[in-house]
Amino acid sequence: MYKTDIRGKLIDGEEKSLSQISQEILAPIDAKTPRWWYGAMAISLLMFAWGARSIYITLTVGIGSWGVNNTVAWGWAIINFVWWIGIGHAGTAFSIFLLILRQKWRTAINRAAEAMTVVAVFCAALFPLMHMGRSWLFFYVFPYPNTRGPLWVNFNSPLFWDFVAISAYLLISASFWYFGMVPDFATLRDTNKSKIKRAVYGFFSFGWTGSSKQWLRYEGLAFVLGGIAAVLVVSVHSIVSTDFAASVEPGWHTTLFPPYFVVGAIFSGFAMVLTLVTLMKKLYKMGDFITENHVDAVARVLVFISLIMGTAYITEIFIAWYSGSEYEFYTFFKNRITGDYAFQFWAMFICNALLPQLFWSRKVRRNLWVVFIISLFINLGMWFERFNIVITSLSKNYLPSSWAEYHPSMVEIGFFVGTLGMFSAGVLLFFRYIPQIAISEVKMVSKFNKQQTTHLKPGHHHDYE
Amino acid sequence: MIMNKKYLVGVFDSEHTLIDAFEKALEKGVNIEEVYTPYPIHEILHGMKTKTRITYAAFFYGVMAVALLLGGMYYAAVVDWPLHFGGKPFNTFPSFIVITIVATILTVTLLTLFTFSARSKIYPGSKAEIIDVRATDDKFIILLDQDKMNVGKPEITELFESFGASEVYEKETEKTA
Amino acid sequence: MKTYWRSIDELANPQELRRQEVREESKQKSMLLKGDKELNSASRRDFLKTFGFSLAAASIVASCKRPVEKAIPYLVKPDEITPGMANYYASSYFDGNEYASIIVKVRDGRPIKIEGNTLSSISQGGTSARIQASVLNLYDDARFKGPLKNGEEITWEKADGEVAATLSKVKGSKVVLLSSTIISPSTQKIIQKFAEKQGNVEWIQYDPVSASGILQATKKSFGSAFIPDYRFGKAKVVVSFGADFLGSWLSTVEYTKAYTAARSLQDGRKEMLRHYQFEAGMTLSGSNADVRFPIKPSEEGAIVLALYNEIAKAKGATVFSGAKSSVDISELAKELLEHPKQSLVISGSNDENIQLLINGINELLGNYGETIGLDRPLLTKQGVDADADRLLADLKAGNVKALLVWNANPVFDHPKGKEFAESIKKVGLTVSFAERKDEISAVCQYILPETNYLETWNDLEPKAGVFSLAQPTIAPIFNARPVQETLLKWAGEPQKHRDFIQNFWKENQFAAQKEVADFRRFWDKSLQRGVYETALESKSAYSSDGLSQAASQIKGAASGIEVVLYESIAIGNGKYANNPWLQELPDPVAKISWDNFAAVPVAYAEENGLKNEDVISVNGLELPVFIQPGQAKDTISVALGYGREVSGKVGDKTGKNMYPFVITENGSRQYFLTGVKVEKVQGKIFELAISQTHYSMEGRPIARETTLADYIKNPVSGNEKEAEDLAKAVTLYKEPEYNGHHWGMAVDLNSCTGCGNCAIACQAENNIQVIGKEQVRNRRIMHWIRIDRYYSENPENPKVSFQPVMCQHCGNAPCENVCPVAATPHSEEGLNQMAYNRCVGTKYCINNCPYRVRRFNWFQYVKNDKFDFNSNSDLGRMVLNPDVTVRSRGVVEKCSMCVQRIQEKKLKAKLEGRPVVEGEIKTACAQSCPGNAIVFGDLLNPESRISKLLKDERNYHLLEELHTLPSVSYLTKVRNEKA
Amino acid sequence: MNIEKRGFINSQNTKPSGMKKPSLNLTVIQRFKLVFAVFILSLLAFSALPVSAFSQDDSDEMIDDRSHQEDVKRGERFFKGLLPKDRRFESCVSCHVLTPSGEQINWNPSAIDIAKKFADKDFSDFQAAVMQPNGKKMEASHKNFTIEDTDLKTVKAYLDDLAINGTPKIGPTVNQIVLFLVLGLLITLALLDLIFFKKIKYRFISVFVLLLGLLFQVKMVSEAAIKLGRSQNYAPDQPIKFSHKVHAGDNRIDCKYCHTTAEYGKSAGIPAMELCMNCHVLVREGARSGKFEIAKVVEANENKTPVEWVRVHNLPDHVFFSHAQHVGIGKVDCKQCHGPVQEMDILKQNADLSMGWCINCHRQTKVNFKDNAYYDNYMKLHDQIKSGKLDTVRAVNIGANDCMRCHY
Repeated sequence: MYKTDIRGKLIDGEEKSLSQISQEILAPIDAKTPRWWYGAMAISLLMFAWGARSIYITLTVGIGSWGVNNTVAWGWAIINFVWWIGIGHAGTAFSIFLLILRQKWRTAINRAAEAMTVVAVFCAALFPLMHMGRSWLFFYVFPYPNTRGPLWVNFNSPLFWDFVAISAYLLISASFWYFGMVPDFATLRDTNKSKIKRAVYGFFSFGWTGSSKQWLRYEGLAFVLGGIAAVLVVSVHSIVSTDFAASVEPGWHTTLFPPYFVVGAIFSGFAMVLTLVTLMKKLYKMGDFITENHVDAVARVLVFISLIMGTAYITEIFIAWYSGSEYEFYTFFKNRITGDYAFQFWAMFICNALLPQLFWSRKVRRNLWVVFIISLFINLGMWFERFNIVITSLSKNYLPSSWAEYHPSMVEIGFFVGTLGMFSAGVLLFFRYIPQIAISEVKMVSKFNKQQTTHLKPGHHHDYE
Repeated sequence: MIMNKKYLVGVFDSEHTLIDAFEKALEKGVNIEEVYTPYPIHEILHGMKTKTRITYAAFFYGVMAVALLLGGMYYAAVVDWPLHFGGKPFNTFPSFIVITIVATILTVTLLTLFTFSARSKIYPGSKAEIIDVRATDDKFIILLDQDKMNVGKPEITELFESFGASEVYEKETEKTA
Repeated sequence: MKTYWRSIDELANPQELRRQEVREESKQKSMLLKGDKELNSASRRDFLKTFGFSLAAASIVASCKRPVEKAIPYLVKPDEITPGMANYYASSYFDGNEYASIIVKVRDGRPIKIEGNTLSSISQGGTSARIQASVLNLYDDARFKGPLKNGEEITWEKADGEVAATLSKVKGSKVVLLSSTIISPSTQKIIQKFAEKQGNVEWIQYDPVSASGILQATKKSFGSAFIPDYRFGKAKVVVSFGADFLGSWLSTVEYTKAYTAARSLQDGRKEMLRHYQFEAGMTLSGSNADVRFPIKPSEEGAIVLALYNEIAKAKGATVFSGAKSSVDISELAKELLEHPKQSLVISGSNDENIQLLINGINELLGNYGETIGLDRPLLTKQGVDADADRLLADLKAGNVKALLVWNANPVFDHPKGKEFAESIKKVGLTVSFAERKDEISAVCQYILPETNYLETWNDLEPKAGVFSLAQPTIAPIFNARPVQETLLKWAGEPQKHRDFIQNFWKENQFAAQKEVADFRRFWDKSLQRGVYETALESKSAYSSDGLSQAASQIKGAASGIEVVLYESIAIGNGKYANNPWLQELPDPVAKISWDNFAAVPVAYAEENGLKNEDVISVNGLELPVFIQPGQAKDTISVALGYGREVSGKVGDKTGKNMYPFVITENGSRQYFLTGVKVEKVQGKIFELAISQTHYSMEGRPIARETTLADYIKNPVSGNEKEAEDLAKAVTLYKEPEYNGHHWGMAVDLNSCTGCGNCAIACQAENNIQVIGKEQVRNRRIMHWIRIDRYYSENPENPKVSFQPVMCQHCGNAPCENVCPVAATPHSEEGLNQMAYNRCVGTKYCINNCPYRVRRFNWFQYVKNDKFDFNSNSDLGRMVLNPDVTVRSRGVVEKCSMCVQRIQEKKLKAKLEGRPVVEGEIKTACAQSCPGNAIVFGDLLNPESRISKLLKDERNYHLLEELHTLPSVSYLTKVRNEKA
Repeated sequence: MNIEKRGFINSQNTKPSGMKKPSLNLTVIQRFKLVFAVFILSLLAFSALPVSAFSQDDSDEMIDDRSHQEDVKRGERFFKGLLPKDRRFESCVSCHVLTPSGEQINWNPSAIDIAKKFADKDFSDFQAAVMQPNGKKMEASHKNFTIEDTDLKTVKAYLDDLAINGTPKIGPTVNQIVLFLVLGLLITLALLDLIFFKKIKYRFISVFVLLLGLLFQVKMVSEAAIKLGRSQNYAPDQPIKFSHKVHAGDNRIDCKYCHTTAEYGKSAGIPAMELCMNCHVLVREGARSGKFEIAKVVEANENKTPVEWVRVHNLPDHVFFSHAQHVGIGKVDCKQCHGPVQEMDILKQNADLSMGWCINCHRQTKVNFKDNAYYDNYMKLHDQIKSGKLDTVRAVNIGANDCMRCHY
């Protein structure tokens, strides 16, 4: 069994009644929308508009408007796809892994993480769709009975696996997130003053009453979903990694990729969670629920994962040398560590393997600004990691005659900025309209915050999430 | 068909008082209609004696999905229209595993969700049968059907109040049967 | 090789019939001559592409219906035409420069592909890139649509009347017919007739890049001006001084055929011709040479003289004193002396003195009559440079009353082009017979366009006694007329050109032979074969007159930087600069398309801080820099033929015109310039469309090579890795088995000269789109077969390897596994298939192809004003092969091993109830390869040529260690270096 | 604690006393029923709408003369049998139709055909043609005609007008669009009701309407999408009323007599116009069509203007199909793909020509494996037959379903 004091208090500040918890968490929904929100939203929408324009150009003019070529056929689109998917890993990782590890402190963060997951996976899904030469025929990927024979799909293709995995991940993480919110919507429905809000949230609460029958099935559902989604967390990014690992490209064709990608995804996801959580803490005064201890815990996880990342990088390089394959050797030693793309490699290495080591220091972990900046750097480093994987391997592969450089075009950059805008707009909407913290779960753990655990009899002491 | 029902509603302020009252009432043989709480309380779920077989359903879905997926892929790739890809045999079983895992998870999740929705009546447009609106905020509600509660009303009121119920009131509502 | 012929009556069919033929089946696949209805369909499809699936909803709203397509039958169906089936007609190509006997593939009335005619003793079934691309010239928008007078349309009758009137007015005064070299005996007769009628006619043949030096030298050595018949096939040692005989010098296809045959090591041959090359820039010949000496062009004379002296010394002939050679040629002389009668020394110089010394060397070595024939001189270049200069003087002096220009364009390609333009404007009557826009037509009064060579009859005599017939394969598309008919009309003998040729042959060729008694049969047979040869005897005898004078005039090396002007492989002398296929063909050595550039030596670039795409000013002309390994010290090479002003939308303003740099010395034009002032233009960048940026193989076993000595010792030498890879190959799965056929290809790297013919042949056959300079620069070239070029060893004089790479049709194709939508599975016959219509464009296959042979349609290249090349006009799209789908935006494409040809021939075999015959099916690249480097066949047939090549010790598969099991294999290149 | 004091809002059914009157519920149901009925009725109404609902626009700019315009209108009325009032014979339009004939062939020349034929001819020619019929068929139908010259002149004016302006345009099929939009509206309404109005008590009805509407829309869209590339049963009107039934059925002319290249060419070949004349040099009048249609063939030959047939069997551009392979080598009967052509007056596309149709035929069709020496190469299959592993070789066994058999 756990001891809550390992992580410090779960809820800071004065002792809160249940009703206070509801009110404080739901405050942003009823509060006047702050000015900065409109500003941020406007910027996000502008970014999104640029992205929409880029997509429009891509659809009407063609992928030729990008910087990709016959040698480097995947560019920013795939880098960004993997990056977003990685970020999108945090939600499920938080909910599932921390649930399995019985970490109570996740309750304050998992809602935000899951929301971020859904938005990030949406952003991610846009890239493979739009980078298709004929994206309007994307439905060819579905193995549906058709009038062509029927002509099925290629079950060997990692892209098909990817397609299945991403759609599954999107659907599952979205429903996981949503069903987690149903009791909170019900709270909103029953406590809000606005008629419209009551109606809307009432609709979204799907008829939740909080009866014991509902809670019972809800618990069962959480148990089942949690159990299988844990597999998903590992499988999705493993499958994304097979896009690379199952190919013959030097630097891609490696069995290290699945664990490396999964860990990397959790790394970037946690970093993004940290970014968001620090923002929530500052902007929405959720400091009582998201305590320094929470930030500290995430930072500790990050420092651990960072070590794994560093090991992975070094392993890759070692294997490239040890394998004796001249192609692998060239890719790692002449096109990553040195060569045209050395900057990207070292940016990755420093941001991901070295910088997070600062988290060993408690002082750093407790300084919100430093944590925030490091989390941004990790996000950046993870982007560079994907750049390294995608571009360096493609640009110089087997036949030197076809070696070519890759430079992103404004359309590609615009597309990426567009998804950043979409992400931030999504997150802003989440801040504004959805309970940022899982109210019922916080209420449930709030009792562990109090010192009056005497009431609980040993026989009754269960874990029930 | 619409008929009116009379209920007795006990309102509690804390989980502990609720559990105590709940267990006492059960001891006394009170037939408790339903308990509404802001978060799940295991003692209650246990005490209400309702069981969920959602986990079994999920397992069944999983088995079904694995069989269907493997069968479907085998049919599509080997039986219906075998195509040569990269010198591999038609039956590329290892490739099928990947899809089977993920698609099974998806199927299980979705079907379990639908099952949950159907059984718990949690679906878009479903109407909440709210007994006391505070039950989703900070109150713990015990609901008793006056026709079926086995024990007299004053007795129960006294019992609840003795365990710290903040309020006990009667409620008459229509219920579609 | 089967022969094909067309009935003579065919030509009698009216033009309308042709149009109908074109119309009839063109709708099968291509996007040609669409009626309004079909245009609607196209717009519907574009709509679909833009809005995609949402269209379906829109279709409900718009109640969109399938477009109505029309089927228009013949009124009278010609016997030989089956809709949808191709006909092949023997014909000949000659553009005033290059000759080849060809077979024209005509599909539904449209010539769509040029193939080589194997019956020709000259081209032997080979073609060059320019000949392959010539079919597109037929469908060039820049062609004149009808006769013009001062830019206004005019009828033929009126034009004829006016010109005839003017001509009769100036009868007696000088009339000049300025033409390219004309090798048609019947046309020469016609010109003669015209001259007789007109009186004072001077006929000047003008070659932009002439062989004047050779002609003058042979005149002195043999008494008559001619170009000898160089027989590379008989030589053991070839020494070339600046003559790019594989690329642009004289009869390249013939030379390539003979050269590669003499170097082939197939079928157990163990000896090879050895090739020495002295040159400044890295030419195609130089890159294939076994020993290459980078020299300044001004050094050439002294080296030739030294070589002459060395040989003369050994032979006891007179030795001349003169400038000192900068290269030690004693070893070379020794080797030449070891191979008397089996060596061949040539020079590309236009300096009569050098050519005289070359003649002297060849005579001393006893090469005449052996490796150099005198009985069949080459007739394709007859222009003497002095004639053009005299014409200019005459024009300036106002001596010329009328000027008729036929297939000559001195305004562009003469060093004094501007002066030509100015003085031509002053002539009383100027007529241009130009087929398409050019600089000289722009200053002529009348433009009486001639027909394209594919629209007209002709007879040619490329070599003395070797005749070749050309026949029309399509009725004239525009209101054009053969010049021969025009001249006949003006000569007062109006008749059909065909009738004239037939009569001419009846009187001459037919009369001179005895085998065939009936002229009709003689004619039909000749027409069917396309070629006809008679035996001739040489009467020439060598005389060493003028040799000592020539030796005394040899100058030593000049100091300073020299500019070398050369004809590029693709553009040549610039005549067809408006051909987008040629513009986009990367230079085989520099791998640059769409521009000419200043090729500078590596050391020079380092010294002066130059990078690729920097700009230098060469005697005031700004040129982009390209650092060319192997470029001789202190030299800069720049291609001629670029910088056209009036050629059409594609050719105009691409590159810089270098013809004004040509100087005239000793009466002939010299294609190099000494003492050039070169400056870097600071801060300026000129983007070049470079399609290969990495030169080195990085030590990888890609284009494998060995030396002849090693090869004889151990045939596996250079290819040791193959056995190693095969030994290491392990697989989980069974290796794929094929049923019926397994198509494969072998490329003998020893025979590939890198000429680029295959790339254009493939482009014509497979509807490959032109994408323009910017996209080539973006590394998006569409060519299905690319020729990789690698340098090794010393960058100042590197060894060069060429390797054509197309889809390898791997048995374990990595691309197939990764396509999610099953758009590229493997066929039962070993082909790596690509179903364009299924492709959604994930581009994963491109990434997973270790050979990088897959091409993506980054844009809509057809009917897109942003890509204003041949596919943007109805006329230009006539060249499309109806059997090959025109790919849309967003799909991947790649080499299909010409599956349409495989299917066609399989169908034929099935109809005839027989197995496919070995050699029956040839891919476009293999069919016309001048080096016979590419062999296609059935790997399941143990008797096939390819199965035998596969057993050759030199055979290997590219990137074998990846165990992709390619169906394409390569044969190690063997260099005949001196041990 | 006091509920009211906490500011709880009484939502539906939450207040202990807040009970609804049953009558209200009934009205809601009734309203719903009403809406539903209206919807069903409108659906029926739209699907019953005639396809061509729009009348022809006369372009007045073409002819200024008002009396001429009146002539045209009178002529139209006459042609359509509205004039004269005491008409004893059939209206012109009853035989000479204005719109395409549809499924059944109408042997009589259509109005536009006649209009075009006489557009550049004098009235006298027209009059002669109408009033002094030539040929048995025409004599039979025109024999009792008594038409005033003035009337006939207006008819000619009308026909000339028709020749210039063409037949009335066919309007789009509105019913589908409306159906789609109505469905969209219903979905929106259902959604709004679910969230805000809550007028319908039984929520599953809204949910049901929502889902059903969406499903139906998806079905419409996907069907339309599939139809885009298909045209089974396509039977366009041809410029000449050529009946395969008459030629191939009644007169038993072999398919390959006209479609000469079917056995060795890529296309079966649309016969050259001269081929028609092999028979029609003699046969100048059809039993049902009279002389009008055959005259077109003769004219085409005389004027050297080929007939522009409407192509019935269209394969997409990216499909290669060779008749030689199927007819010449595979010996596939024409009927197998083209259907009972000998029974078709108007030729109609029999198969859907979908890829699946091709593929499935290849899976079943047996290959003439032993007799054609071409297949000698297929050693492996021969061995399998010998060893009894394979009883017959089907097209699919020799790679007929490879992509690059048809797509390249």
